[in-house]
Amino acid sequence: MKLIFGETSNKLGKAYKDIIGFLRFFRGNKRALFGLFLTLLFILMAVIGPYVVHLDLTTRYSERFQPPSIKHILGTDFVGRDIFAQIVHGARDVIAVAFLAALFAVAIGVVMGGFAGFVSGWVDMVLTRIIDVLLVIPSFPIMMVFAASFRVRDPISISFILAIWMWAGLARAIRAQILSLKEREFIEAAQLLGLGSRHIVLKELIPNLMSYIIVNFVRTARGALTASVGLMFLGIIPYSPTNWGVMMNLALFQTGSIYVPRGLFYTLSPMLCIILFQYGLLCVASALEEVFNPRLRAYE
Amino acid sequence: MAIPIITIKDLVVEYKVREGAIRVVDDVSLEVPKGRFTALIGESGCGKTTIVEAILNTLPPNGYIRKGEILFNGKNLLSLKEEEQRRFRWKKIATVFQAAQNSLNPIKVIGEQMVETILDHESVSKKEALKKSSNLLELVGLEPSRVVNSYPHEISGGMKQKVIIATSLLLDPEMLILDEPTTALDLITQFYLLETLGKLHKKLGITMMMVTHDVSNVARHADRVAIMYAGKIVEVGDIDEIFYNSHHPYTIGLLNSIPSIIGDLSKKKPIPGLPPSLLDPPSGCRFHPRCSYTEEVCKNIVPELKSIGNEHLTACLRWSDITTE
Amino acid sequence: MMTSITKRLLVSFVTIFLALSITFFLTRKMPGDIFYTMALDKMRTEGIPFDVAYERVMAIYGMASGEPLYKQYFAYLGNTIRGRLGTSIYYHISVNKIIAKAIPWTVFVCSISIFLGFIIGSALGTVIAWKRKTILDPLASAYASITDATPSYIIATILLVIFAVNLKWFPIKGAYSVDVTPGFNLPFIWNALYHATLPILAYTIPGIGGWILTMKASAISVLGEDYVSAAKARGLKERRIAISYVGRNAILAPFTSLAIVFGSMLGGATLIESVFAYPGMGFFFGKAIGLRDYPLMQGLFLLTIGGVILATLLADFLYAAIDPRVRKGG
Amino acid sequence: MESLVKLRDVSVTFKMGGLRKRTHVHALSDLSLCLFEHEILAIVGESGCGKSTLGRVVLGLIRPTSGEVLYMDENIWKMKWKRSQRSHSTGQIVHQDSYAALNPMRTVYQTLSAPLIHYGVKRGKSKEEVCNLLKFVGVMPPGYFLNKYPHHLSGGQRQRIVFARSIIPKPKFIVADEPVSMIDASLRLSILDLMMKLNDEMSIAFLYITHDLATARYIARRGRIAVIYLGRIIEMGKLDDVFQRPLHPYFQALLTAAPIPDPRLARKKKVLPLKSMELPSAENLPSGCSFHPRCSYAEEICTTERPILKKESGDHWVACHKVGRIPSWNHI
Repeated sequence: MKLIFGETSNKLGKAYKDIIGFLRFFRGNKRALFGLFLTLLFILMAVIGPYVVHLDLTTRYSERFQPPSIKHILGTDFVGRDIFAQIVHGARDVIAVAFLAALFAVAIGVVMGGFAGFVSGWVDMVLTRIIDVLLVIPSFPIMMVFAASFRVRDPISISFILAIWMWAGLARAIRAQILSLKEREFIEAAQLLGLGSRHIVLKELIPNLMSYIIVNFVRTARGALTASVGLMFLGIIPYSPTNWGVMMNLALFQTGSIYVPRGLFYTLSPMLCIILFQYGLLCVASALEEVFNPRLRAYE
Repeated sequence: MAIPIITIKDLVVEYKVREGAIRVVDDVSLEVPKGRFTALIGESGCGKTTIVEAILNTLPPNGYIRKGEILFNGKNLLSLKEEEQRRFRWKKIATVFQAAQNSLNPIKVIGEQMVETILDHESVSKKEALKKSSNLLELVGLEPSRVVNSYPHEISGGMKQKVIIATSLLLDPEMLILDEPTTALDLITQFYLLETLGKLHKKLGITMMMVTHDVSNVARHADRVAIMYAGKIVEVGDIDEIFYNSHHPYTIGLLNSIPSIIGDLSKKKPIPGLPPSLLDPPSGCRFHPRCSYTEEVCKNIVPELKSIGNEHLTACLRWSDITTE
Repeated sequence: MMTSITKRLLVSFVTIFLALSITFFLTRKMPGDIFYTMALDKMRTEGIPFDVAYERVMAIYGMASGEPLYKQYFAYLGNTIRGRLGTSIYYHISVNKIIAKAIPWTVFVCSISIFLGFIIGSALGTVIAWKRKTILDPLASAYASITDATPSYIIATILLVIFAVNLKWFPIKGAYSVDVTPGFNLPFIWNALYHATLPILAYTIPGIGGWILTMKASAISVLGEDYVSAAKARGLKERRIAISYVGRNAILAPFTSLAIVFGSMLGGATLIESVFAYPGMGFFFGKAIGLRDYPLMQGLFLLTIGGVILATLLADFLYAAIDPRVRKGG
Repeated sequence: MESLVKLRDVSVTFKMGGLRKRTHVHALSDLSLCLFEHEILAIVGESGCGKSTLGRVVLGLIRPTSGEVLYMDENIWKMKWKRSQRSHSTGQIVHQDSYAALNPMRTVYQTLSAPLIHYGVKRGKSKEEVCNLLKFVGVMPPGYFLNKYPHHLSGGQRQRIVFARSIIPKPKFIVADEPVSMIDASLRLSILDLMMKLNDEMSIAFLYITHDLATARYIARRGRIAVIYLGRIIEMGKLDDVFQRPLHPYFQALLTAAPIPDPRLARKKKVLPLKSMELPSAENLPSGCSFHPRCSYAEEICTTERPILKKESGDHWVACHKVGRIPSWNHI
């Protein structure tokens, strides 16, 4: 009993140490800290924002294109609705799609790539061929086709559509990683010790891939964000009026808000949000890469 | 004793790392005699390569010289300006590196790389430069016609190493520094390479300094040896002195731990313990935790490298009690 | 030598074939049939029953409605092999013609942007890697990460809002004005460049950032190579080391990805061309999908997929051509 | 003596798929060898001679292109049960690079406890057992090292951990592929001593693969040596016999070229009986005796007929047409 307890506390201790080390790294890195702050800010906005900020979609034509004020922090749009409320409510869909799509894509990519790399033989050949074919099809147009075909209305199906065209690159990379890991001598030693595939996959391979997967998760989320907003922007998926991409579509193609100087806030607000959130994710991703790079950790 | 070509005085080199400063070379003084073949021997991480980098001013970005001076023919190298520094390199001292296998540009033919080395230092015509390159390739035993127009990947490792040696002689340098020149080479290639170097030393009278971890490699050609341990020079002397009349327990232990293809094996034994971390070196004599002669004083007093006659210097408080068998 | 090339070509053809098949079935599964709308129109204008109108519309476009999907598929394959891409449903002209008109614009804009971006970006990247401690490094890194964080279509929109709408320096849409005659004459080329400026900028601005990062990383890894420190030890002149040791080796990898970037650009131009209403392939791609114009869609897919594959092949041979290790090695 | 592993006429050919041409590399050719229980057999050769491939064939990690690999007189490539079940009780491997041989993400305790538990140690006792094991291989004090990661350890310590891991299944033999070439000179002997201790106390046979004649002589002083040239054994026998009286010109050349840590001996005149320092490519082996293009004594027969490995005296085997007719090697 004592020993079991000792072991768990060891594990807790290790986790604690890892987290502290992680935070210490962020503290010393201003850019990473800023990125983390931005990312958390937007996630917070997406999660609790809609409960705090009331969204009123009634048209008040007389109040159109008002400049920012206390009542309307970012002013009003072409039919007099509050822009800030739209941004806050739009954040949820945009961020949910980005993270779900990344989740799906990474899950499919890791399973497919891992399978191809670990099993090898004809399974590998077939999977690699599929991946190659997917990679030559231009992804954005095919996403447009998909989005237009399935009349998507909810974040989950959009994320799924994006994920279907985003996993291939990751799968190829994971396969390559596994193939190179398999060549490593500690895997050979584990095989000779007869520790079995379960041990090799769970205890030897996955821990060595984890950092790679996490970094790629953030990367894929960024790609999904760009792609999903792009689809909205082109007006292919008209699924929610407050989505940032739809706001941009309305501003640019539908209402001519960009031609009205007072409409600038409506045009720029969603774009600025996307840039800031993307920048936050970018900083977090590069910080993670540094944290996980064993060469940088060697001196610990 | 011969005139020194290089004199190192009280050299301290540090590396900045996360934990602070590591003193990789700690208060080292050394004379490299002109016209002779000196070997600097030490295990990995003892600071021997750092000394070479300090001489050539090629320390990595986090390394710096804290103190001391390095004289080349009496001239302080540390005060050279950048352009002087560049002109000095290869013209006065040429180097054959540890990882010489990769020290040729993979996308240029060998002749071009040799020629441009001459052209960047001397105002001669391309034709003359090429002629000189061919002559030197021949001198080290290569067929110039075969090598000059080859890319580095097209010739074998041993040939590449010979090309590097030929390249090192292009500007008739006064001195050649060889940093582990035979690492990763096969036994037979290694033998021929060392023979080539030994012949060049005899024929051209060029000063050689070979840095290595392997005592066996220098036994045939070197005539003077410096032994380094944990950032300090512990013993210097002519080769037979060091091998047969050493007065330092580390030297003796090191020689005893090298197996050989002939002779008695039963006396061979490893040095107990591990080399110390330079982040936190032992007090007093750095070898004391592994030394079988350790007394209380060894823990407190840092032994100085002092002459014990016969151009033999040793850094051991108890040197008079210690002899090779 | 021959066998590996033929093998590569074979694999490429199989890949094109598979990719085309996938896109064929996907596009045919799209709901929102354009024929339905057209038939409704015909019914109203000609006063005929809907079924008859539908049949006639289908007949006009050579798509007998009764024909099963697989027959359409084989017909499509057959036509494609013969180079006939069909007739656009919306524009009523052959897809070949539309593509032939659209390609030059996309290639024009993309090639200028890629070369501008590559030359500026890789030069900056090398300089930053070579001279570590200058103000240029943080500036260029900040520039690169901000442009990386900004999706290209947002850059395009911002450029449009600032330079076309507000400052009115550049036109808002189109590839050339109506008052110039297309052809090889100076006013036309000048006009085309004038129209292309903003699209080119929209590609080049993030492109430079990307190449800076790629080239910087590549050059830093080359700087760590032994042959660079050996060159320094040989006392070679700084300029020589920077250009023919670091630069030439560092550019190998990025240079070959140039072709691949070009290939993928053909497929990714939709958003930017739509923002500027620039009549290139991406613009028509967006239109075709929005209007469910299958023949046009298929034609454009064929072209971009072919482009990507061709670019990849080109990249391999390019690599073999510029790197002696690949050229002569096994 | 019982034979543990027997190779019969084993050949291994690798297909190398270049971008432009396909080549066949002959790593091993018709090689026969026997590893006996409890012995130390040193395999010596230059890089690229196939010695590492030999080690992997012996372990059953590479399937020979032709020939048989027998464990206790049973062909392993015809056995029914899975390799994982087969190998644990027989052979283990120790690599040259101890850093690559250990999972960088796992601590010393994790690395050692997993196989211990797999081989029947109770979870509760694993810590104690790991400590015992560390003590046995000379990593002291064990408690201090349990939670260290590989990058915290020195090369010698890591190599000891690798040996600790390899003895957990109580193997009959260990293939040690250049285990000390990355270890500091003053510590090399301690690792070799550890191997000899494992040989003595646990009766583990060793196949010691190296290019370093001196360490081979040190560890196999009571054992045997086999010299490999381009995938073939050219000389084999009791270590002392072979070192005292080398018969093959190639091995004579190797012995002459080997550096000696004794200046007076090292300075003696040395001439290698070689015509060329270049090793022929394993893709295109010379006809007849594959050493003939470099051999100073080669004659007509050497270029046409391949010499077979013949017993010269006692347990001393050589593959050379001119044995006895070339000068005997003079021990400096």
